[in-house]
Amino acid sequence: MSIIENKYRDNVIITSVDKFMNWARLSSLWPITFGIACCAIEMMATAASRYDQDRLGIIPRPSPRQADMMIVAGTVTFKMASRIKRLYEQMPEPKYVIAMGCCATSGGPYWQHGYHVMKGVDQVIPVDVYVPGCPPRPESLLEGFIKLQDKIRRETIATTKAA
Amino acid sequence: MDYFIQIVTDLLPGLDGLPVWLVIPSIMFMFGALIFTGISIYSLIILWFERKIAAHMQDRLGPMEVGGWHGWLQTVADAVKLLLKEDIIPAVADRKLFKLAPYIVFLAAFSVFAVLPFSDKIVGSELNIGIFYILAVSSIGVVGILMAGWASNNKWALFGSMRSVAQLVSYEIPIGLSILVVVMSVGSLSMRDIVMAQDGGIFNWMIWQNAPFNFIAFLILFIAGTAETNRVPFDIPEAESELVAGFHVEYSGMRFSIFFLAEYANMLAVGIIASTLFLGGWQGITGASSAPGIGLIWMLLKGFLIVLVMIWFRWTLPRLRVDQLMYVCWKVLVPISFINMVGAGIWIGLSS
Amino acid sequence: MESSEVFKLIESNYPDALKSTDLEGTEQSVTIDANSIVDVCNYLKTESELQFTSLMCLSGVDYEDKMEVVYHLHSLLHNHRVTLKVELSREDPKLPTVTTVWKAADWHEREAYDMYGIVFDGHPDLRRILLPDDWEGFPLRKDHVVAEEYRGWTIRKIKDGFE
Amino acid sequence: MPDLKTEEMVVQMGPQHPATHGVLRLEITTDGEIVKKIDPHIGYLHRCFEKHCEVLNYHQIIPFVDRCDYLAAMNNEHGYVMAVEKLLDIELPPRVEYIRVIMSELNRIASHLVALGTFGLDIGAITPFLFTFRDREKILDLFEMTSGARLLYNYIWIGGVAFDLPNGFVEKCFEFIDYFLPKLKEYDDLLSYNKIFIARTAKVAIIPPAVAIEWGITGPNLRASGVDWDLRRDEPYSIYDKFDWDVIVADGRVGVLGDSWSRYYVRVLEMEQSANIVKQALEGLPSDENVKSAVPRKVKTKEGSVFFRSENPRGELGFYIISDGSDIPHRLKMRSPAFCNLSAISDIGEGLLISDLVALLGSIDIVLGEIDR
Repeated sequence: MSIIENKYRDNVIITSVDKFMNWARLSSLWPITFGIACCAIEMMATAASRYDQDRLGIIPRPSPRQADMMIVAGTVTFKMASRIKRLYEQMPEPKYVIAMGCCATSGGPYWQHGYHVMKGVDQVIPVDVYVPGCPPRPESLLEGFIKLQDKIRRETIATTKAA
Repeated sequence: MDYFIQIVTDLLPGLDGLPVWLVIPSIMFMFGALIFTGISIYSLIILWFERKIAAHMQDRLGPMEVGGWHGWLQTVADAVKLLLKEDIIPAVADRKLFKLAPYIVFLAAFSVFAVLPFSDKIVGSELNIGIFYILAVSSIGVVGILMAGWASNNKWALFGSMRSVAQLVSYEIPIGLSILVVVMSVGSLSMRDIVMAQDGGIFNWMIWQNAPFNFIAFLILFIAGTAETNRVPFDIPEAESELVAGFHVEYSGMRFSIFFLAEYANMLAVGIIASTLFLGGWQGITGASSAPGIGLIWMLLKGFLIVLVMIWFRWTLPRLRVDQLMYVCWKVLVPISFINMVGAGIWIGLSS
Repeated sequence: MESSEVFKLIESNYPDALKSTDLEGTEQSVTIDANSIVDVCNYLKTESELQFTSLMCLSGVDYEDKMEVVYHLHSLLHNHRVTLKVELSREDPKLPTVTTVWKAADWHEREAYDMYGIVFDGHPDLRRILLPDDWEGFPLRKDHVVAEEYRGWTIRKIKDGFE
Repeated sequence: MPDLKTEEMVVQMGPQHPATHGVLRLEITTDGEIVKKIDPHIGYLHRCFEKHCEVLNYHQIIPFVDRCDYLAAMNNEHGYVMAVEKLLDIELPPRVEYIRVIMSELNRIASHLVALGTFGLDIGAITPFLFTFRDREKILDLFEMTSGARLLYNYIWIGGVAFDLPNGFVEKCFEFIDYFLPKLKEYDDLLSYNKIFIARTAKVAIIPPAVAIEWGITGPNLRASGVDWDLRRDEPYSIYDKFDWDVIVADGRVGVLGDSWSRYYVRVLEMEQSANIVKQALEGLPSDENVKSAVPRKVKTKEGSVFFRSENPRGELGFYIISDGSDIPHRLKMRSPAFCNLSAISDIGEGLLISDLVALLGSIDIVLGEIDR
């Protein structure tokens, strides 16, 4: 993670700092403009007027360097997998991944006979939130954002036992 | 500056005992810090404003959740988040240049504010060649952008910075020529003199003088100013759909936010310069007010108004192509502003 | 012009090229010898009363005992269409390219190569188009067996405990 | 400077690039900003559609057909289903035909709206994108009413449709058309006749008719080059011959024939015609009939093959089905329009500026799902 993680024990100041930092992170999740397949259209619909993800402070950025999360919106093929990994590696910490749709979650309808379809993007990059659906409705994606925000809310910079 | 020094010394009487060489720089530093804070706060406000305006133009609501009322803390959250992000320097980048570039860009944008007269009294430095200083200092930003593009070692960034340099260098010429029109009619390079020459209400503003030459000069300054700040329809250095993010494609976190800050500072600078030169500066519609602070409010109001028009452009217009951009500058704006300047000169010569 | 009339024209002009005609089935077609396909296509395209200027579709087909390449031609001017077939051996499917006749054949032929391994002699750039360059096998062949993994990623089944 | 050394630069555009509309990669060799050579790489979304067709039965293929061209799922279903019906010799109830045409044409409008919006986005205009999506949502509402899905419907079945039109659909559809037609004026004002937009797209990336035919370019892109050809009129399928409408052919009114602007504007005018067809179909809609009366329980095709084309929003969508008499196709080849349209890009794109290449790519309106299948 970034600069100050895992250096301090848990205490009152740390929890307040946590709260503030997490608030900033969860309030401004910028996804990378990156649609792969059908779900990308619903992702665009989420950004458009009716669903308006900007309400939650989510605006797409074209460059991975300036993005906080990646919405894997569509079927991940083997040809694409290494590119997705590379894009993920280009993003700065802390970074989050939403696997949008069944294809990105598990291969979806292409699970059985799709010889060129990766059965779940979690084989290449770690996923934070899975949004089911084929394709998920924009409401589902918004719910996915809210779930991700809940997850970020529980983060802490304090030393964890594992570290 | 003198006014500011006086205020500070009044507030802190203990300063009298200290040597002058210590007091003056520290007060200067305080003024600089004040301007920096001001620009930061302004950027946060205007960014939120831009997102709201854009959203309402597009039949949506824009930020609504963060901070409660209409998402007013949205940009604060964005800024804090950007500061907390990992700072990536690509392995193949030229590290020194890569680190230095955003600061140069910001420095250029920031230095301009030193001579901008926010009101009768509030001005960093009353240079007698103020407008000339602005032209000179603001071109330093080009170097920063070129450095950013080159040091990133990314082809899109290089494209972006090349475009940007061509654009910024070209558009300084129509800006210079249209500023000259004002300088000719006032007969001074000092910002203060220029504002004072527009004393006495809206009809004495520079934009209405020397009909129609000053008005044309204002339009040219505004168009070229939009180009200087890389805003749509002249945002080809960033050109989201062509060059991904242009010269700052490899920048993340804080360094990216500095570029952002510089862009919005530049916008405000253009707004304030245009309103100083043409729209009466700190003077209100009915003329200057003697009450303190009123001048500042007028100035910011006018500056914001121009920034808002730029925002309006951004969300309405498509962007030009790189060759068309150069065409607009060299074959349209430069000739017109040149003829305009000569015409204004003759007009002033005849009418004096 | 009806397909049968076109077949007659081909037969009279290229008696050696024509191997068989099928007028009975759901779709009338003619089978051409692999070596003369370019000549026949050139003739069909340039002959003023035929003018098959557009290649609608070029598909590879695998029967268990033979391979086939099917050309669907269409004339915008006369609004008529014709189906040509070329039979190939499964062991060494090889035929001359028609990219010299229609540029549109370029990607179609690459696709047929990618999926069936049909080699088009004289194609300017015959390499895989849909699958990655280092992919093994031709997936649409009937006897194709999907490999276990590609570059270390499992293709068929995913995740331990999944079955 | 006679001995100044210059080098050509190879730029990778994509697979993640805002202008490539998905996961297309263009390997561009540039001299400064001028494109010298384009090498398109596709297949990043190859989802093995044709393999699935060889293991699934005819009914089960429909959802996969949806996912090929996800912007025009109804049109794809319609094309596929008609191809299968040709193998089956099914007599359809007239109401089914009317419903199918209404759905296809509404989907054509929806697809063109996305094309226009994203094209605007490529040129740098952000607001038109949101406007077109706003109006597209209204069509999706209609689809949701009938099929329950927003994007991939699985609505048109072999021999019928999945559900009859719900109560109130006809009124809502009329309402939509009354709402939509004036909006076209809004797009014209905001984008089509914007001076900068015209400067960016007119006389840019011209596709002459001969080149278009040579590369197999079809649909609005072909009509933008001035070729008067529309399958709905020239090879009438379904009940398109019952309606009174015009085939839109570009006239190069602000630039020349076959430029990016023509390709854009053909779509704007086509939406008007589609709305026109929908209106007529709604007026002529036969009253209640069982829309599933002709749906076969088990698809038993005759042995043989069929090649059937229909007019997709992107061009001619062809299905080549070889049947061996079982309920699973022996081979199904999809002739996807965008595949052929995109293949021409290396020919047309040479010598353009990078910005013009973006305009070209946006104006031919590709959907990677059906290119890679």
